Amino acid sequence: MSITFDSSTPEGTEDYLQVLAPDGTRHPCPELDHWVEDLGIQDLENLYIDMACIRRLDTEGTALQRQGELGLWAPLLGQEAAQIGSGRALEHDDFIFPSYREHGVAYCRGIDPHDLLRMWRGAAPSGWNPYEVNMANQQIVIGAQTLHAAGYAMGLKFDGSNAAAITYFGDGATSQGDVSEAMVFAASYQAPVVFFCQNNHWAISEPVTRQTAGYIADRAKGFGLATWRVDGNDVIAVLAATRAALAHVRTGTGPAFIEAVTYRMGAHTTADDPTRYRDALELEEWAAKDPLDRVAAHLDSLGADLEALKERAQQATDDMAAGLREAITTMPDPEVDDLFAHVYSHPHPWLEEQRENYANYLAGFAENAEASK
Amino acid sequence: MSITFDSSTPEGTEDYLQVLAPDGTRHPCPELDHWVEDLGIQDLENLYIDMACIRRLDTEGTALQRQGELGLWAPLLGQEAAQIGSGRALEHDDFIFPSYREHGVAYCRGIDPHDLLRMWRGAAPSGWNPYEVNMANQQIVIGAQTLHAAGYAMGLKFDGSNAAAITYFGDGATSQGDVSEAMVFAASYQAPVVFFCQNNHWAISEPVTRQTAGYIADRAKGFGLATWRVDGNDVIAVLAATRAALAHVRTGTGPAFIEAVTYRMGAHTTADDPTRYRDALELEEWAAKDPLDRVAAHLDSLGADLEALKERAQQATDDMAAGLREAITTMPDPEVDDLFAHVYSHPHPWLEEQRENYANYLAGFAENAEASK
Amino acid sequence: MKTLTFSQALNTSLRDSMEHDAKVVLMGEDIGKLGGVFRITDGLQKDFGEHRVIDTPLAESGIVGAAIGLAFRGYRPVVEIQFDGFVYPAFDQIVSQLAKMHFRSRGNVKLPVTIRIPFGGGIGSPEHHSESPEAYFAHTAGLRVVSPSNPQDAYTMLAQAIADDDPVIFLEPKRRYHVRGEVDTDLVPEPGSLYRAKVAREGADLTLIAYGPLVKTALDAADAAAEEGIDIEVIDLRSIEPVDFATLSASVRKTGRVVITHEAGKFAGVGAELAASLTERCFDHLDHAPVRVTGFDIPYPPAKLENHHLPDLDRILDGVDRAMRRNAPLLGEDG
Amino acid sequence: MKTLTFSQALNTSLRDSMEHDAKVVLMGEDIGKLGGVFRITDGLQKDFGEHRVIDTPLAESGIVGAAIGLAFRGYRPVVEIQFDGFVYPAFDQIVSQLAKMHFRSRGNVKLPVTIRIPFGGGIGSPEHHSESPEAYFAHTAGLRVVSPSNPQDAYTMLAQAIADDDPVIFLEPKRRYHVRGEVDTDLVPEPGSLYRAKVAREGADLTLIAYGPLVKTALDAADAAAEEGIDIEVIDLRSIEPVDFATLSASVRKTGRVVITHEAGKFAGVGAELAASLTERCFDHLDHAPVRVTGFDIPYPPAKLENHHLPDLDRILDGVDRAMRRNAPLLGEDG
Ligand SMILES: Cc1ncc(C[n+]2csc(CCOP(=O)(O)OP(=O)(O)O)c2C)c(N)n1
Ligand SMILES: Cc1ncc(C[n+]2csc(CCOP(=O)(O)OP(=O)(O)O)c2C)c(N)n1
Ligand SMILES: [Mg+2]
Ligand SMILES: [Mg+2]
Repeated sequence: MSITFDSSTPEGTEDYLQVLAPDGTRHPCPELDHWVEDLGIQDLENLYIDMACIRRLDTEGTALQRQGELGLWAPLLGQEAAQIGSGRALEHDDFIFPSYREHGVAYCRGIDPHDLLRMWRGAAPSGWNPYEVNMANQQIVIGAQTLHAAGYAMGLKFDGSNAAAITYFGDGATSQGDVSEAMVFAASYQAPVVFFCQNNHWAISEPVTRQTAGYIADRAKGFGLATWRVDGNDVIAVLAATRAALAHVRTGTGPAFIEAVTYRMGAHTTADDPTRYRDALELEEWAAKDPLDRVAAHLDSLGADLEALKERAQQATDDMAAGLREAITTMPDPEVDDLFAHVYSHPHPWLEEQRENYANYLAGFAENAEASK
Repeated sequence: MSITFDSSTPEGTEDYLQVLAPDGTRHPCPELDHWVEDLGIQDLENLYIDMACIRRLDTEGTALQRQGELGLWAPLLGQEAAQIGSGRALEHDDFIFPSYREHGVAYCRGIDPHDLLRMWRGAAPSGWNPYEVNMANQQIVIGAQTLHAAGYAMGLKFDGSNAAAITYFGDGATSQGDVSEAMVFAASYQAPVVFFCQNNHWAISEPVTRQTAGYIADRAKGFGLATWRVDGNDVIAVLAATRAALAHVRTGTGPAFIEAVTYRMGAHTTADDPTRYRDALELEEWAAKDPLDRVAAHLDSLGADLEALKERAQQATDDMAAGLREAITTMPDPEVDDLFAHVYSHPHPWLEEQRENYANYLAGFAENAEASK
Repeated sequence: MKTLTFSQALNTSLRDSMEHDAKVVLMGEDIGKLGGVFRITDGLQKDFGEHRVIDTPLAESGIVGAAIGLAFRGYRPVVEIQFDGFVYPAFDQIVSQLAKMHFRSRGNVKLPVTIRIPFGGGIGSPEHHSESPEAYFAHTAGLRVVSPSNPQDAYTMLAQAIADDDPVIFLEPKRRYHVRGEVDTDLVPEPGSLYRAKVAREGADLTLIAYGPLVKTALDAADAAAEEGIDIEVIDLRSIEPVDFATLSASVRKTGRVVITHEAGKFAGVGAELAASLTERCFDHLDHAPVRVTGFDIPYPPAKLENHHLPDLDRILDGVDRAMRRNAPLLGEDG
Repeated sequence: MKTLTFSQALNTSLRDSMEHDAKVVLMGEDIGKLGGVFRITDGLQKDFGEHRVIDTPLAESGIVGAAIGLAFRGYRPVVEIQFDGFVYPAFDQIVSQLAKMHFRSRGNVKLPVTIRIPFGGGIGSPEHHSESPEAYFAHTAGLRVVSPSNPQDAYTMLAQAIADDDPVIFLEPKRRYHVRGEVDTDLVPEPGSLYRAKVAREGADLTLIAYGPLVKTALDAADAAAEEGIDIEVIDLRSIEPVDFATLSASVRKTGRVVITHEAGKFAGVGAELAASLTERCFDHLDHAPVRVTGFDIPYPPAKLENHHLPDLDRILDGVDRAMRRNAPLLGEDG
């Protein structure tokens, strides 16, 4: 079943593509509508539940950090539509190169809670096995992963694969030379890669205007990429644009770029205090553009059973929270041997020596402690 | 006196601004004409002589390398209009950050032949004192100097100076992250800097299409720079565009970018063999667009005394050549102490030790040689 | 004399340098309103304005490259790299430009750029936030590299680094930012003292060399050793490049034994140079090969393992035992 | 057995690896039609196509970053960096990504990327074309670093580096590209032999350690010393990371004297590690501190001065004299 929509002129739309207004009215968007024709109420409900789940995931992550269970957490609050809309547009074979904030995209990949939290707990350098979920581990060095995506996509092209690569990064990242070089490489080889920029308006304390005077999307155009600038708080628009971009790159005629205009409602990380640098008013403004509320309002207008939906959401998010808690309480501490285990893929004689010497040192320590009892 | 021109439609102009067609006819160019209204026959003759001089400089450089007097030379043949047109647009206080190929710009700065050749001879790491001529030493690391120009221009802005910075680089350089970052910085602080890209179609053996599918100028637009794409073999167009760009950046409203579309007629350097990778036909095509010929043809059509001009040119270029030869024959070899002299600006105890020990070593050597006589 | 934390000492030093010289400008990510993620520049943008305390785009090569340009123009930029692990995108600008410009220009262009880098581990951070990159810079001719270990040095050495006409890599031991100490801001340091090592504790039996974050650990280890009757001389290196070999050699000639400690990996680290140079300079005085107690040669490990990676009091004492050729029951480092 | 130049050996090795494994791809600037500025990839694009021999945009971080992505996808990229001095823009991708990915992914992601770098001086080039950056990479955990010194090793070691599942920095002594030698392309190397040092000349009096371009110089020095009655054992290090300490220590325990030579600057160079480690491992066997004969700690000088900068036969012999505690009339290195 496809959904019909209000054909009145969109109100207050900015210079980006939007399908669902903040108040939940759906309006025509010739560039995008085609890509979400198939969406039924059920699908919208699922997107809503997805977003509710990752919002809960985020709340739990922040809480776990406060309780000392995690060393750090990077909140995604406010960016649910950007992450679910794009994450749900991907095929299983598409390969993701994320930054550190894409817990929502990881959720779309069905990544296990243990694996999600391991790195944030400080228990391991990363979580999941990238090849099991077609998603690379988190990237902390700003922009570095975009080049990996470009290279991976070159490989896809050489292989004649129909899959695509997608890489996530922020507005701040667009200043890094690596991101520009990634666009150069992707364009030069017409590699099937989607550059997905979550413009959440802030790079820690710096507003996006420090990185660029114009639109980020225009920069990508200058590099010859097919470009979409969308309302990043509109899950339907993001889903549509990502599908469109993926379809484009699969034709083999070149890479694509999406600027999802959204907002980081929380702190940069749990170590950050945003009251030092930004205005409460700005937050209020963006709270009015909440990604979940507008889907709920839209579903309401379509006559969906909101109460049932919210119950389902409650159940799903509670399950999610329970899973996370369980993961944390059962997560073993790393072994000393993990220090040395994966530095190289095959033995390295004097690193082996360091490992053995340190083991002996620890053993001597234990003996001493024993002896002095 | 200002010059009137043929107002017929330009023929065969590409997607760039042109004032003087290859056959020497001048046609209207609303974007540029204003900037060269003041140019009289005398000025055109001077530009011609400038170009002849740097062409000769280039011929001599290549010859000196062949004769073993220079270790290497990077020819500028074909790029005379781009370098003279831009170089002559600069004010004395404007500061230049060049690459390694801008002998023509150095010539505009009146740099002494000794200083021009020192580096290429392998006698010193560089030639001139940048502060005497407001031009940094050659830059070999592709693109690195563009950031220096951006930073220098930030300083100009902080100082409230009316001067500008200009930086030269090639088409290949546009792929380097540093060049993108330089545009980001310049735009972010609205720094008075002109990015002058000589698109000579080749980065050693790689055609410009390896670096970008579209126009280089469009990339700069994406970064928010005021942009001109000009016929780089048309000295009037280059002069006009550079004047326009300089005027723009002096308003303090942001940086500018010029793509001068030209061609590297010679080898990348004297160590290169371009027949391995490019077509003789391409060369012929570009030979027909020679920067000097068109000025001569234009002057001819204006009734200038071409013979006298060519005589003046001969004299000037012969003087130039004699100066270069004299410089080479009188250039002293560097001293051993130069190894250590400028590593730091003030003493560094154990480097001093290395210097002394090496001096003793050499002295011992000399003694030994003496003793064994 | 004031009692200041290490970070307050840095902040005060920046402020004083900026007041003293209008050409001093600060550049970095989040150093403005936020005052930097470690608050070292707290309040400075408010007081000096956006042109003196410059929030930059998120691009480290850009930051250092632009700082070079500003220095060309006569400024004295002090760059903050947010964390040690984020200095590598700027490596080319540092190694091929900043370090070489004075030599390239035959002394005509001075680049008095100070690059402040909060470095080292011990704060429970994820990857790239706990690196010790000093060997890369120390191996690069044209750079000077220093690291203070206490609030007074933080204050004085930063002012000296900024006033120096050469580029200086200024490594701040981030896990010591909260340490408090007496700081005399009126102290007029001797010229050249930035590059002198300090005997932080005199001793006769063994020379223990540390810098930055491990000076405190080294002093603690010396106290513990004293209880066992070993009299350790602790040297705070302060300057990694140039190393003050005169002070080091004098100590080693006296004690005949050396232990060197740093957080960075061992292989081709600064400790290798100290060990090799001191062996060259003092071979006939050495009773034992110099012993290195360092981080392992691994990428910086996750937070829950960092205490194993970082040299601590016990590992340093183990190194001391080996250097004393005691029949040490603990054998930690590879020999 | 064929007689090949060093560069032909590399070219043949690349060709054989590409034939052997379809996942091997070459990437770099000007490596296609031009065959690279040193012609190491000559003819390969013609024979294997543009998707196996990939001319890249002019951006080294991009090249290495894209190679990492290709390796993620199962490729085995062999990157050419045009000259040593142009590897620094890729430093972040090498040090923070390539070196750490296996550790970061807990062994799940292998990045079998080989980075070929023509390195070292002696060819009369301008700035940035004669650097010896090996210490930076050797100090970086997660990388392996090797350098062949002769055509046979060039052939064999390159094939082994490409076949290795870890990232390998492959340093080619560019001034030896024209050296000719016998090459057995059918030789099946022992597993692990890539990381073994080679005793290039046996001797009893002193161990002389070199790698890459200076192995030949070291052998010449040993011949010259033999005439003076000094019997030098020359060791070709071959692998800089890991170092084959077993072979080195055995030699030093035998001779009691060590001279180490490289073109790179001395301070915190690879020689420092070799000297420090060998002192640790063989202290009681040493008759003299290890002596280092290296480039000076300066930016690479202009061509007309490079012969002073580069260790040559005489400077190595001077080092030998000092290690032998002869009353050497020549005193070249700082002690
Ligand atoms: C190369 C590098 N420099 C600096 C940092 C420190 N840092 C971490 S996140 C961040 C801001 C990133 O902003 P943006 O790209 O907009 O992503 P967001 O955090 O908003 O998702 C900075 C400066 C880093 N991780 N890597
Ligand atoms: C960072 C860096 N990488 C590689 C090189 C080697 N190199 C020297 S010139 C050149 C091509 C430059 O092309 P372009 O920017 O178009 O300038 P042109 O030589 O055409 O003037 C290359 C690859 C270099 N000098 N610096
Ligand atoms: Mg952001
Ligand atoms: Mg070019």
